[in-house]
Amino acid sequence: MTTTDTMPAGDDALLSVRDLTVGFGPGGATTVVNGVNLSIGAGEIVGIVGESGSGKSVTVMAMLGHIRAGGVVRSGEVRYRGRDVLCLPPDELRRYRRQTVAAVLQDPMNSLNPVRQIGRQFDETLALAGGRTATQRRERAVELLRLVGIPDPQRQLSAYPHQFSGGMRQRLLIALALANEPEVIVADEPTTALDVTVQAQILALFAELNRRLGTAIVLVSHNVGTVVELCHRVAVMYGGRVVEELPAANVTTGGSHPYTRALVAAIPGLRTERSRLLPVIPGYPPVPGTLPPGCPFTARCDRVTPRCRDERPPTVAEAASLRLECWNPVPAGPGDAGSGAGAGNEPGPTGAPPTRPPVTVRDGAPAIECRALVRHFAAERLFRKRGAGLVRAVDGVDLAVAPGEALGIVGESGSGKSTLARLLVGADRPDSGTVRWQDTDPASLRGAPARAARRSVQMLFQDALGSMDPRATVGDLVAEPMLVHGLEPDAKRRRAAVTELLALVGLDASAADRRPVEFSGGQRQRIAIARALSTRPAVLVCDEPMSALDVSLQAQMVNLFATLRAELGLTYLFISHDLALVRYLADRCAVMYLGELVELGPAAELCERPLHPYTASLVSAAAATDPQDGQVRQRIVLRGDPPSPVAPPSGCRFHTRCPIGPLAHPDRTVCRDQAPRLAEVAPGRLAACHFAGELRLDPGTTETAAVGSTS
Amino acid sequence: MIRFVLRRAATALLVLLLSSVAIFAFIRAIPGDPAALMAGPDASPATVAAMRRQLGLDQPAVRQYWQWLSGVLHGDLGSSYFSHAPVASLVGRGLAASGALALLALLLAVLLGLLLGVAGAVARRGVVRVLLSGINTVSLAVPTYVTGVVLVLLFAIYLPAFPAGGYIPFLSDPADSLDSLVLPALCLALPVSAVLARYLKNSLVEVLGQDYVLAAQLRGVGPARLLLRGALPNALPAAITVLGVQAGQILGGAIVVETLFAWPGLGSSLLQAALNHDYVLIQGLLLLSVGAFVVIQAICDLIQAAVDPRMRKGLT
Amino acid sequence: MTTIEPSPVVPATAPPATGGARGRGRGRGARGYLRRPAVVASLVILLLLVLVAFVGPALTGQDPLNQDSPRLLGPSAAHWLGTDELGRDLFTRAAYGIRVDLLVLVIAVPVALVLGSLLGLVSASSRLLDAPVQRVFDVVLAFPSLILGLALAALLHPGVPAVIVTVIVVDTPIFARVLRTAVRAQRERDYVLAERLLGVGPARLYLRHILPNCLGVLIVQTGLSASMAVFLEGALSFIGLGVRPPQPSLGVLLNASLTYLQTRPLYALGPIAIISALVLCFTALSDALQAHRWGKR
Amino acid sequence: RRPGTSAIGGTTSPKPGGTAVLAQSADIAPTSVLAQNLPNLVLQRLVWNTLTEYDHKTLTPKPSLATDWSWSADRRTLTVNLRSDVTFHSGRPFGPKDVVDAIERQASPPTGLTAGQLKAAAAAVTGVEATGANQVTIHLSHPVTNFFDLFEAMYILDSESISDLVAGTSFVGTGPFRFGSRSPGVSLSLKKNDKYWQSGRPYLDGVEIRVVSQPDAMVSALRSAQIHLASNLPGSTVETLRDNKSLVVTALDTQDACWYVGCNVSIKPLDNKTVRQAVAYGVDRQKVLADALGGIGKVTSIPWSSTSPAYDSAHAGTYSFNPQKAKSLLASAGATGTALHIAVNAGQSVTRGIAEALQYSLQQSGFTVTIDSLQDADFTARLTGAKMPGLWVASHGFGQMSPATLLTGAYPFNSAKNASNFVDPQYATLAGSVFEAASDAAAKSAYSDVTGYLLDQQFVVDMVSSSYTYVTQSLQGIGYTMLDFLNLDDAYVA
Ligand SMILES: Nc1ncnc2c1ncn2[C@@H]1O[C@H](COP(=O)(O)OP(=O)(O)OP(=O)(O)O)[C@@H](O)[C@H]1O
Ligand SMILES: Nc1ncnc2c1ncn2[C@@H]1O[C@H](COP(=O)(O)OP(=O)(O)OP(=O)(O)O)[C@@H](O)[C@H]1O
Ligand SMILES: [Mg+2]
Ligand SMILES: [Mg+2]
Repeated sequence: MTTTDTMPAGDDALLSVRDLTVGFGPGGATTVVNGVNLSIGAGEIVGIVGESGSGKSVTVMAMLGHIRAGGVVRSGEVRYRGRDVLCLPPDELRRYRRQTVAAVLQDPMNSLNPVRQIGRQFDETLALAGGRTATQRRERAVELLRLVGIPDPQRQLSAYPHQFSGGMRQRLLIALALANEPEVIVADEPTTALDVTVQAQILALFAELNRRLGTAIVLVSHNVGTVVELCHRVAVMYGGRVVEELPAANVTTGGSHPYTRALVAAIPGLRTERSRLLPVIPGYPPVPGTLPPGCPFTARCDRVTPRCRDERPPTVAEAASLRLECWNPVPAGPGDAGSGAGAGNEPGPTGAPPTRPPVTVRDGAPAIECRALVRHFAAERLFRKRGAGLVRAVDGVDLAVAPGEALGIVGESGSGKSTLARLLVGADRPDSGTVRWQDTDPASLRGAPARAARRSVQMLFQDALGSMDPRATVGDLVAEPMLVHGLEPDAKRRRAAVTELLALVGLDASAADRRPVEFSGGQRQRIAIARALSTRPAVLVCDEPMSALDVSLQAQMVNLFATLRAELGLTYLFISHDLALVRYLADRCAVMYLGELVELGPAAELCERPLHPYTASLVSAAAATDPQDGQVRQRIVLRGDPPSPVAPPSGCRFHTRCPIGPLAHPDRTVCRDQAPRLAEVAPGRLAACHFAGELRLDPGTTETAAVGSTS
Repeated sequence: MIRFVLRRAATALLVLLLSSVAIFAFIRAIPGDPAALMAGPDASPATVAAMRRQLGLDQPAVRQYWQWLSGVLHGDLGSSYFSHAPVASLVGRGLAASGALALLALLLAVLLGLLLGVAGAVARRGVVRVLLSGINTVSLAVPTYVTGVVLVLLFAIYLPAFPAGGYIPFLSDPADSLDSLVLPALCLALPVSAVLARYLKNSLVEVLGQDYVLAAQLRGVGPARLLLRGALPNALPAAITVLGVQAGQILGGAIVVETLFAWPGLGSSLLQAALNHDYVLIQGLLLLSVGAFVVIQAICDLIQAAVDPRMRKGLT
Repeated sequence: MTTIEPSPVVPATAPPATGGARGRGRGRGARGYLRRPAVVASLVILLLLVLVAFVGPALTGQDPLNQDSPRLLGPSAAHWLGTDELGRDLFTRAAYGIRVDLLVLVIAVPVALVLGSLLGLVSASSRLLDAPVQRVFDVVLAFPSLILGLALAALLHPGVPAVIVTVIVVDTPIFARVLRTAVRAQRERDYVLAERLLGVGPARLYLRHILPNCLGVLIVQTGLSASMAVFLEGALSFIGLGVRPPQPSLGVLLNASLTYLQTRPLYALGPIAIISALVLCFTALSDALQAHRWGKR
Repeated sequence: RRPGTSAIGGTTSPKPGGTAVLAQSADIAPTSVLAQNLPNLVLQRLVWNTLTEYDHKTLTPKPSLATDWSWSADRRTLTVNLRSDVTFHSGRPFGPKDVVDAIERQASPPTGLTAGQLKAAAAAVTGVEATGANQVTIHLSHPVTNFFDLFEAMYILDSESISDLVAGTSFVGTGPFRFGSRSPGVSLSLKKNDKYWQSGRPYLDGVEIRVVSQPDAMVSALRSAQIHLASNLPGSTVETLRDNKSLVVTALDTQDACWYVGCNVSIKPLDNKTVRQAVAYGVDRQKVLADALGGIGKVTSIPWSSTSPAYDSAHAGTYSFNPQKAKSLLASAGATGTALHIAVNAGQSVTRGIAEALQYSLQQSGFTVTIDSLQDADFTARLTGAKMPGLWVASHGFGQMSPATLLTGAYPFNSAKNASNFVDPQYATLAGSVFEAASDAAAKSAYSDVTGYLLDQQFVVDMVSSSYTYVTQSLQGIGYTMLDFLNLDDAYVA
């Protein structure tokens, strides 16, 4: 073990953060980034992982020369070509941002100007670099949209941000960052809202940029798998410090820091044991400003030594890691996933996480069901309606969820998952088709009965904060449904019930008096759950409830979902782009493509043996980033442009990208001419494919998978 | 769009009809007698009665209303009691004068409002902030009838750059016409610009804190562009609503300003007609004012929809 | 049903406040608001004005209606602001004028605020009532405020009550309209959908959730309405239909002073300064309240 | 100096050409050209002429369209010879028929025109006939003391264009200026009458009359030399202009504006003469004159101004401000502390000042007074309908000429029906004897009687005999008639 220099990458670094300390609050007293060192060499891809609030965003923002209002740089600098970016005069800073670095911000929903057409926003960015005529800029914009897989780019240039799905907006931001081919791209959670296939595509895009143009990339992510796949080097942040820095390849095999290990262990994979709860890191990340004098991870670490509490560990170079701050590192060795941290919150006698409580799917009328559901969006234009610009967001979906069942919905970004969820809970009205809740048609109800019926079907939003009145306290938010439905008319008992509910989702009673902004992302999501539960619902529809959470929070949430389901007999409809998560949580899984269901079947089986080629591509992508999956797998990267939802392809909608369709087998005209129906292919398994089950994903038989795919 | 215009036009007609009843009843509820006024203070009651008969004021109100309305429907707005000129021609002339004034005032108000609002939102230096809020406060606080007199004193008498009042039709002498517009338009614009600036500043401050502004900034977009193309369009809808509402107040302010500057516009005509109880003329003028307001509201809604695509839902 | 152990999710004893993108300002609540320098300054000025209004006359020992002094005197020890064209003490009249304008403000603006907010909410929440209410407002808003004031003054007899009613009639639709726009913007937000899905009824949704989130525009408009009320009072006095003479009001004083703007500019300065101070205070208070809500400097 | 008009200024020699711009606060009112009405004071003498015009000092009629005239011995027949060289603007020659028509119009106005204040004098005419190419003979039912007042007020209109006049689209007369164009409510422009019967006149090429309703605006326009003449500015405003070197303030020597407090005697306790006398003692005339009227005029207790044959300075000084006296009178009438309303015309800023001064002095005299601001139309309607809430402030004219004109034509004093609801046979008799007095001596004693009666009854409490004003900027040689009509025959722009 040797103590290393604070500047490990030496002076050949393109961009380096040195000893950066940033504080917020009056005088910057609350330290959130505490002496961070990080450097990016030219053409290097560096990943930053860590729990929520560990200072990742603040650090990468500083690389762009930006500190959010209220923040103070207490010491340190960000060096680029010998100059401190944080001290650049405004016009030089602007030049630096135009030519050198580009950023993808963390919040895709709000990072595009809502009143400007996408095309204009691209044009503006492209014009900043100069040297292109208006037509060239337009061509480049189209090219960029195509690059990130936005269907029908010509048309989309005149659309406004609100007309895009969450994942599409995220891709637009990425495209904007690529626009002027910067030297460095700083991407803060660029793939959180993306489904696995698109995510794979974006990662491939990054990789290609890096290869072709030597673009350096800083990738911040919760998703360890993604980081490992793409990056050369990974920095693990905790409590405002980089606690470990290691080559990407070493991350899954186990870092030396207990925190790194715990982080990796918390990720559900495609092979995770479904009968057990996920291992989680106990406790919470430290509150900024109250950092202990020693190692910040002390409170949650199972390898604590007496020094840990009082002395900051020195920065050393270890065998497996480039840089490490730990008094008692985990000895190098292959992934004993459970050994690093608490190996699960409450280690059972065997050291494995507790078993997951059993659940039963009940018989009877479906808790929620829809028939031939259709929702088309018209493009809103002021003066003319160009063409029949109908976006077929949901185009004839049949689905039934039995009481007590958990159904997962996965699918490409923009395939209509959110729209379907909104239709199912009655937030939006279908153009045709019906929704039934426990045999009643909510559309037929008005006024008070409708509100009463609502009680049984609740929704969790992707953006938990946005779904809560910013001015209300948590107590009010949770108590309100009980009040309006008359479930708990007595104020005192209502308060008691609120405390009980908060405890159920693992929150302290004192949380009731605070406002949602004062909580971390995971806590907000729990508040949202508590609120949904306070109506005593039968069905919970969750629209990507985890995508904004870091892995350890995600694991906690997943466990919560699993426990609540057993406890309350809830029916789940669980939308996610994380196949592994869906596999772990759901009984059955539905796959959507371009507004239609293409496959439906038991979750585990579906992941083992997908029937539809699209599902197969999803599974392959998920497997490729599965950090617990030791094998290197072939990944099916879909070819061709994603089709426009305005004019979906004829016949099978997937045929333009299908690895076993007319692209690979020109004789298969049936795919082009005839739309396959969702039919039972095997017992309990439905697929809408003329050649269902043909594409296999066994590790050995990569031959078939190679059709129309690259690695 | 076309459906929107048609629907708005239909409601506008309804509004006009209803407001014509309201205006008719309202105006006549005000105590006073135009006949007495016309006959003069030394007139005998008999003279006044004759005058009433001549003006048709001895008829039942419903009958008077019906006669007026049927006239209006046939395109005849009646004649002023006092000048005997057809209301339509008086309104037309007033419209020309007021239109010029209102347009320039609106332009000035928007420019000044934008300037002050934007400056207020981005000003960092304490001195600048104090100065801006000072200008804003004075524009808000000092009533038009004072600003008018002060402006005239300063720019027409001590520093004779502009005429003290009077209207010169644009066609008769464009340069002089513009000269004569400057002071009244400025006077009218100041309070409106102050209101606009306040709303604008408020929403701008909110918008400037949004992520998309930050995102653009991090792309290296310059401050001017960031403000004008990035933030401003998002802040405009609130300001446009206020401007639309202010449109009515512009007319109200115009009464004072036109009176102060001897400007023969709708405002001063309205005040004179109201004070004289020139019923037919008031009815015509107020009807026009309501009509103009309805149109302005529709235009505001359209502008809002043009600026913010999310507002387009209700339009089609 | 088995009771689950809370252990798997580890109860948060001290949940950290993370990701607070919106920093919190200095202290929350009324206390923090009252500590802002702008607020302190405004309140001090307002207090001074109120003091002048209620204690001032006692200090000078003058009667605002007494006409025994020589006319148009300049400021002196006996007459701090001089005398008017009828020989009345201007300081005392200004003090009484402040009372009148404060009375108008304190009654008319809150009434218009409440009434306008209710109507704005009704209009924004009910598709059925929206068009009628808005069209009625179109008519009222299209009426120049001065003409409304003139008519109301004639109907109710000129005086403070007529001024108050006029301010209410003029301001109510403005409040209603700005609120409606704000409400409609709020309605697009996710939390409204969430509340609705929870089964929250429209009354509760609008009053308890949307309205509090729209307070910003109402605050701004309240500041503006205060200045507009002063203007309207003066404009009505300008055409002789404001408060009942010989009662002083700031508008009356200002009007009377206009004749002497050249010969005795100091005459006008008093009322202008007072009105400006009033308006400045109200706008500063509303600005600070707005900033306070957003946790800014 | 030309007969019949009082000319002011004229220090430099006249210079022909130029257009004079005149401003007045309200639009001209064509329908009241038969009367003396405020908005037409500037207009009428420019377009039309009268038969005779009074000398301002002696009140003797001087020739205008009439060259000479003679009374019969019983003063019931008047023979008038007319000028033969006069044509209307239309080119039609002026003749006796036009005088016949004019007198008939005064007696019974055609539809659309309101009656003039001298209707009673015209009504006494039993016949008018053309007795020669340029002569008319007028027969009266009884002697009429104020007959030349009728001539002073009676503008000779063109009978052929009365309907145009009523519609305000064209004015045809014999005066120095012809109708040019009119924009109702805004302005009227007149052009020089090249065939004016006074040779070499007018000097001006044209006149523009503008409506500027705001006194402050008028002052600004005047000071920035946008207008040449501002008419009837409030006294307090005029007062501030006195020191201005470039402006000339002319207070008309006719003293035709007498400010008074009217009493509606149908409202208690104003039905009591003693209370009304208390009011007369309770008003501070000096203060009204100095503070509200800018010092223009003279305090008085009688309606007659100093040019009137009925004027008597002893009478004029009958009442002066005496709060003690007022209080004791009130006490004797048992009306101490009576609450009174005093109505003012909100449209006139002057009256507001007067009312405030009055309110204070009346309060000191034991009254409790509330001021009611009424809009113009309401005020006038209440005035002519005799429905005032108690006291009111207004001004009346016609004090400067024959008292009969005031008693028969000025509405506050009309013995048959007046704004005060004051009806008394004795008053009617007294007024009649003034009107019909056959000799100067008889007239003289009738004047004295009626003045004494008015001073005793005080249903009209006169306060200040004030004047209209013209404020001019580089306009020389303006004149005006005894009824205040502006005369620009000799005016020129310096
Ligand atoms: N504007 C701000 N005012 C106050 N505190 C802030 C501000 N921005 C960030 N912080 C605090 O700084 C700490 C680090 O924030 P940062 O956004 O860098 O976290 P992160 O690692 O990106 O987390 P996440 O994964 O949730 O995005 C957090 O505790 C956060 O509460
Ligand atoms: N308000 C709208 N107006 C027009 N088009 C819309 C609107 N909302 C959604 N769409 C379109 O409908 C399609 C489906 O959107 P949806 O949000 O349901 O996708 P999703 O499956 O949830 O995607 P993601 O995983 O990216 O969130 C997209 O093509 C989107 O552009
Ligand atoms: Mg972050
Ligand atoms: Mg979605």
